[in-house]
Amino acid sequence: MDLLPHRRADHLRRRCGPVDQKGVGMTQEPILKARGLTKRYGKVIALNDCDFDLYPGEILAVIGDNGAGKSTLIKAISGAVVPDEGQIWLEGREVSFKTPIEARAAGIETVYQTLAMSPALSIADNMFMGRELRKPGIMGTLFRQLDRPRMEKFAREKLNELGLMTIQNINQAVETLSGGQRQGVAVARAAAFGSKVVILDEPTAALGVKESRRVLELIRDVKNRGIPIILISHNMPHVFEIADRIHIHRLGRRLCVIRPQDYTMSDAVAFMTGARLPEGVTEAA
Amino acid sequence: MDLLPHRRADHLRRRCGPVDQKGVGMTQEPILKARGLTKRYGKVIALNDCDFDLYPGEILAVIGDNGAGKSTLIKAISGAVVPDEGQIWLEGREVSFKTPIEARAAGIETVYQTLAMSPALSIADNMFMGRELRKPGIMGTLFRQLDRPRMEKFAREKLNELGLMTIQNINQAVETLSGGQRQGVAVARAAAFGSKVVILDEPTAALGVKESRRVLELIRDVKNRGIPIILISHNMPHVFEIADRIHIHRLGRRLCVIRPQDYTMSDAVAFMTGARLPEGVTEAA
Amino acid sequence: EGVSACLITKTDTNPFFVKMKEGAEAKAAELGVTLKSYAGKIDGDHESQVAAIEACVADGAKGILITASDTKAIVDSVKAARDAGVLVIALDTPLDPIDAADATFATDNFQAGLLIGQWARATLGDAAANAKIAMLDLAISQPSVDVLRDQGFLTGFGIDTKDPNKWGDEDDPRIVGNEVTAGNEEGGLKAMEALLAKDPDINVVYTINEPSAAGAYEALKAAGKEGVLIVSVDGGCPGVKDVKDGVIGATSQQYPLLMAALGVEAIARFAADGTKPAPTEGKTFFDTGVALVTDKPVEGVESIDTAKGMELCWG
Amino acid sequence: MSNDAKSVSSAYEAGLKGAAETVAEFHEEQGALKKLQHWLHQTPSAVPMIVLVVSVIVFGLLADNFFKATTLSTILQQIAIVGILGCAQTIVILTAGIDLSVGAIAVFSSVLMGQMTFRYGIPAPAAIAIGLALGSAMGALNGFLIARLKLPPFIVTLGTWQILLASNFIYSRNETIRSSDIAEKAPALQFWGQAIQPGGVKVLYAVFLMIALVAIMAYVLRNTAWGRHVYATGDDPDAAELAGVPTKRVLIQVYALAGLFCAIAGWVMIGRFGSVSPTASTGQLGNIQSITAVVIGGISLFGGRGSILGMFFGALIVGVFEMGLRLVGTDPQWTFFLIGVLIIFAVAVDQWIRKVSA
Amino acid sequence: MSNDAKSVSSAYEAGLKGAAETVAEFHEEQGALKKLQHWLHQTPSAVPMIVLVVSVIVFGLLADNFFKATTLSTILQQIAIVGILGCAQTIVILTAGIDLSVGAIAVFSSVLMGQMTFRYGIPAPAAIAIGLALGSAMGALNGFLIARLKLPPFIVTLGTWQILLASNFIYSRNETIRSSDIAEKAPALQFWGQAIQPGGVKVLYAVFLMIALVAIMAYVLRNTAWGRHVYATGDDPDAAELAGVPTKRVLIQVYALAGLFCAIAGWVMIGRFGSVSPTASTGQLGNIQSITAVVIGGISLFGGRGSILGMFFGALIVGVFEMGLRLVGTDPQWTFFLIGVLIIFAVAVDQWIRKVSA
Ligand SMILES: Nc1ncnc2c1ncn2[C@@H]1O[C@H](COP(=O)(O)OP(=O)(O)OP(=O)(O)O)[C@@H](O)[C@H]1O
Ligand SMILES: Nc1ncnc2c1ncn2[C@@H]1O[C@H](COP(=O)(O)OP(=O)(O)OP(=O)(O)O)[C@@H](O)[C@H]1O
Ligand SMILES: [Mg+2]
Ligand SMILES: [Mg+2]
Repeated sequence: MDLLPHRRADHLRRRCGPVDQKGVGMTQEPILKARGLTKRYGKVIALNDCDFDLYPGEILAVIGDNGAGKSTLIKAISGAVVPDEGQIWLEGREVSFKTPIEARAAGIETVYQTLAMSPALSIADNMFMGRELRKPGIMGTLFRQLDRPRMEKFAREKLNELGLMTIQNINQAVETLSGGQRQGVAVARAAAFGSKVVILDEPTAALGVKESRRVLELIRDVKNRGIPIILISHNMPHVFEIADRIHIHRLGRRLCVIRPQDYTMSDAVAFMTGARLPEGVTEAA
Repeated sequence: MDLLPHRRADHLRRRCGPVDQKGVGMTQEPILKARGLTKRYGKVIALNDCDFDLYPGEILAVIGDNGAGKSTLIKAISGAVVPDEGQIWLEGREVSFKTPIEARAAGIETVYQTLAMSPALSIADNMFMGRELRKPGIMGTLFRQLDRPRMEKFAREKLNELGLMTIQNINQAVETLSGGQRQGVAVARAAAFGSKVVILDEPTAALGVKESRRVLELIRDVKNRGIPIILISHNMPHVFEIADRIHIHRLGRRLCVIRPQDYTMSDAVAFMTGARLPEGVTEAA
Repeated sequence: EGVSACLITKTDTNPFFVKMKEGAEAKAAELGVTLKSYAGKIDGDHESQVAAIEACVADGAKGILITASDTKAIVDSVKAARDAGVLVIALDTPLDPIDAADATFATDNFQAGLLIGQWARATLGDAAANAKIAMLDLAISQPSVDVLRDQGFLTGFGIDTKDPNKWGDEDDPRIVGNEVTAGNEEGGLKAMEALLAKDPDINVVYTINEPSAAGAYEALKAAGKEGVLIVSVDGGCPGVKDVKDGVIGATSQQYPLLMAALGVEAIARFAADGTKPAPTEGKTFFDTGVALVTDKPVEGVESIDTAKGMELCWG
Repeated sequence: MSNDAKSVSSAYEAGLKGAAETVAEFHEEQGALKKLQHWLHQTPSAVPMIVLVVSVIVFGLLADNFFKATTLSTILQQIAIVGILGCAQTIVILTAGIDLSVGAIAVFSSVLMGQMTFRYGIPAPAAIAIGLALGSAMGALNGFLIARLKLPPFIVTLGTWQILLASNFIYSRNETIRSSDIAEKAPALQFWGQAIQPGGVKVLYAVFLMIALVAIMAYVLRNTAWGRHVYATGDDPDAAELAGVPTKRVLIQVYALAGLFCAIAGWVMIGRFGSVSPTASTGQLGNIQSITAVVIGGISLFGGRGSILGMFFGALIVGVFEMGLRLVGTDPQWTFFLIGVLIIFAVAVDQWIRKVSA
Repeated sequence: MSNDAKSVSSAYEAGLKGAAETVAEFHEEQGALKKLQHWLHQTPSAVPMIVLVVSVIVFGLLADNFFKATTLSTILQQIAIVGILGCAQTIVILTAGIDLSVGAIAVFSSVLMGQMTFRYGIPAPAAIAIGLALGSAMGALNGFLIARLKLPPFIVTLGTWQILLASNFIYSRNETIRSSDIAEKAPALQFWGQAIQPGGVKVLYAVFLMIALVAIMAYVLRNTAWGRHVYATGDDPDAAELAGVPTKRVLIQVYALAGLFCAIAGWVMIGRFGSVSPTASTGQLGNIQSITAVVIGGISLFGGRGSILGMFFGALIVGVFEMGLRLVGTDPQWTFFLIGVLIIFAVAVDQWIRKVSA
């Protein structure tokens, strides 16, 4: 296996090869597109010349072994990590996010694997972190006072919509919530604010059966609002149930993209673990 | 629902009620038994008059909603938390562990949900934390020198047995490992040292398909060595595949114990989420 | 209703001020005056002194005895106290301007330095022209006592002090270097070691006080240079003993107990009939005097021997 | 084949139908004690407030002159500078940092203001503006080293403390500028030393300034987005960064603002002491004093928890103790001793309350 | 019905057959630079060692008298006490704590040893033993408050620092015991002030003691279970506790041992300074000096990372700088300034090397 980055002409890149010809390649332009992303952590090459496409309105699942580089990929897309090489286009325009704030401003909302919450702050504070609402009038413009009632109302609505939890007090600190409740808040935040793309990194990893089901329903809701979703998960049944397309990630790059209708879970597992190669893809470059 | 602790005569306790009569109650004496465990965190009652039984040689799965108190239960059993009330018997003798060290000395080995590793220390250091081997002879007795070669050899063997990872350097810091690799080290540690009971709290939560399968195989290996295992998991297929009995935990106490042969996954989910009550159990006391 | 008074010293760890406090307490007990003592936390700490003055005023004290850490900076607070009808007497260190206090019972620190400088030059004789001098000062913040003693010594030794408000700006090649000691044995020792490394031929050591002189002596002894001339200021009993033992060549003796006792008496008198103490004839302050203590007197510099010094010493 | 997947899930998720919608709920044990504990837990500045009230009462009983208006106003003016430095220290500690250089910045700024006027003849208001700007710049330097070079705050400010203190001594040439000269040529420097005298009790402008700064910062920290960002940065910087807080910018702003507060404290020092003195002990002790106030005020050194009001009470407690012990007539060393005991005691009480009311 | 479960899993796990057994492997980019970086990363004390060597060379070139045996032995004896206090500070900081009271314990212990002999007439060896025991007890008190009452180390030791220093002044009545008296009546107190003189260069016993303590602690921390427990406690105390480390006991032992080291430093102070002085500057500055050595030595203030050898090099770097700057002839104020710059610079270099070699 040669993992050193080799630059190839674009038309030679294995953008899903024959697998793609089975209809996965969409005729529309991708809303989010990345080419040649590379990220090294010291000796480790977490992303190795990786490509990525997300089409409007779809649920794209990303699957792969532990350490394959899935989280690094979505961090690169969402500005949490700046890739060493490679380009990203959002709606056809090239973007390069230096921070998560820039990506968010562009409409990309992310639930990170680590949730990214401030434990001592309240649920409402956390939901509006970095995009706080200010009071109207002079109190807001001059004294920059936060509009707490409005933020709390919004947060309560969103959490109720999610129906994931019965939180009595929207002002309680996040650290007093159970792991599942926290995950719910993080998902609600992303779903509420994502205008172009919502990214979820293993949103159900620590969740129980009931709570997981709720999150899947929420993902469908977001999709129905026309917003495309990137979902990282190790749960094959969930992935095959909900995804429109599945991006299989292996050794820091996209191995191929499949449609759940065309392959069995068993095939997908075989591809992602390297037990079998998808047709037309040769692992050694 | 009345959750305030009501003390009832033992023969009235719902120790699985009629469900139990279907043959789950074992004729042997439990190797680990707990009665009336209660643990409060401020206002939250994480364990509410909870009972528990583990029989020799079995794999006992514990399932329940997020926040049901599963982790608290196994922490109480393994000395990581001292219950406010209740008793625990190990092999018929009453024990009360004040620290995890005491439980370990008694042969109970635990993989906590948080893994409990020191990131900056090496794999070998972590595996032997708290039970280091000393050099033979005067270097060990007087100068208390660690026997690094022996510890490293043992660690390497155990990790190879697990086959979960190809770690090149047993002295590398745990923080340089991927999440999956870390979980592997934690499981290997427990499996290697557990002499009476091995407890695993969601050992596959963050693991991929391949890595999860390896952990399940390891659990079977441990069982084949005659050591009983407590497995907490949200993954129903895994639980139903591997468990001998399933302890269903709800609202801080044991709702009932079932055998996977007798019920469907769907039944188990219904019980643990409160959608349905097992026969003979009434939720209101 | 008894008379109450305050004593505010620069620090309460330096033996000089500890003894001053003891002298004041003894006198106060004798006269039936209630005495409360305050101090700065470190050398040069005038803010704690301001706070202490305010506390004394709030407490209704009749008089305040103060050894000011910063003679200029304290002036406003002293004025506020005097405006509130409190008698303020500067001890040891005159305020700047000197009439900021009602009276001053002080030694002249510059004079103290001058005496040991003159003595050192006379003792060395012709060798003074190429002496190697180590200057062991107090602190890098250079509080006034530090500057006065240092510059007094240099003046007495015949060295151009450049800016008299600052030590360390001199360029005379005879000065090996300045080091700070914090006025204790540890500092004296370390500073001396460092200067010896710079120039092992040092033959004159000026020290800010006797504890630092004792530290410097340890370093010299360790280097086998017991004959080096050490001069110091203070005149505490351990210091005079060191002069007697030949550790220190000469020291300028001051009289903290006397100052304190006089101060307490003045406050008692002021409380009784409102009279304020008068300065020494021809001076702007009541000079409690300074005497050079040495067993090796030299021509042209007045001195007392250690036997006399032991009689007059404090602590 | 996704039907296959659906059937897999539904194999057991069918059991979800009719599942309870609620999570575990708990009955609150009510009772006066529980309610008190809850309130104490919710109000981080309550503990120092109680300690303050108790110590005021105790000293009132022990010392005759304690309960006089002048004594109380004296206490306020004695803590004015520590209180302002405490504002600086509070915002820094809320970001899980620490600033050992606060006192040095204050003294150096006051020297700069004074020397600008007297050495270079710059008009006092301009000199003050320059001093405030330079103080902010010193703070910003700390912030730059901490946020950009990712150096630990303890070390950075330990270094800048020494650097600024030494610069202060070198630049000032040890010269104290006299009060009478300032009053004559540049009275603006002494602005905060003026007082109002309602009913004969002097209250310095400096006291009002301190209270105003505490009030403004309490508002800013609670009611503006920036304040929330300060808390979030201290709470978990990685999470805050991912959640959209520009943590580096916040850190630099916090240290620069702390520098500005220190420079304001420097200006207040001129008013309070009349003169400009490079040897002012605030340069050496200001850091420990302000940290003590912050800590007694119940603000966590690990960042993200506590309120600036607590710091204000903390400073007052120290002020009350020092004045009270002076009036009682204890030896200064005993005062140090008791302040040491107080520090540990205050934190132990705080910890205990957090534990029982958790 | 577990067959149903098995079929669910096997529905996709069949795909595992023939899966690669290896995880991603990476080719190491080899090359001299990469190897150097790797070594630097693996060896936490390497960076301070390099800084030390460079500064020795620079000062050797700048100052004539620097490369003399006596100068170098003087540097060693000047850092003897800081080095011993640094051993105490190192183990505390490795547990993610901090000890501000080290200097106070040292000075108070030395005063106790002296007063036991001179005030109560206890024979010197017994007085020393009592002093060492009391020093350990002071440390254990810190440990108790930190481990049992769970108070933050910074606050606890801030409090005990003040308490012990005040006790020291009160108890000693500010009396210094003179060197000649000690030499006459209790020479054992001055034991560490003796020296060997190979080739005319004096090397104090105190220097050997410091080196021995560093060596012993380096061995203990690396090669015993207790040492590993100290690292684990500082790294992640919750994880260490769950993994079977008695973290509370370790903490109390660490602080008590630190107290013992401080008391040893107090004994060494008597030998080195000749006299017993309650005003010794170590009481005020010992904490900052030892923390500086630890930090320049590359030990993380967040605990769990670094080696005691680094602290030793850190102390040496400061010693070399102070001596070197003096020999070059800088003013004490400038020396103070440059040490501040050095602290920041050393940590910045450390951070930079860690970053590029990560
Ligand atoms: N901050 C970091 N520093 C060093 N190495 C890192 C860092 N983050 C990730 N890595 C390494 O990069 C590789 C890819 O990590 P990544 O988190 O992207 O994997 P993943 O596919 O999300 O795995 P998982 O399914 O376990 O979440 C791993 O080898 C990991 O150890
Ligand atoms: N240290 C703690 N302090 C306060 N509350 C706690 C603490 N640990 C657990 N709890 C609370 O106790 C309850 C039970 O928690 P526990 O971790 O045992 O649940 P669990 O069944 O393991 O859930 P999960 O499946 O999410 O791991 C939860 O409400 C949790 O918030
Ligand atoms: Mg990931
Ligand atoms: Mg759990």
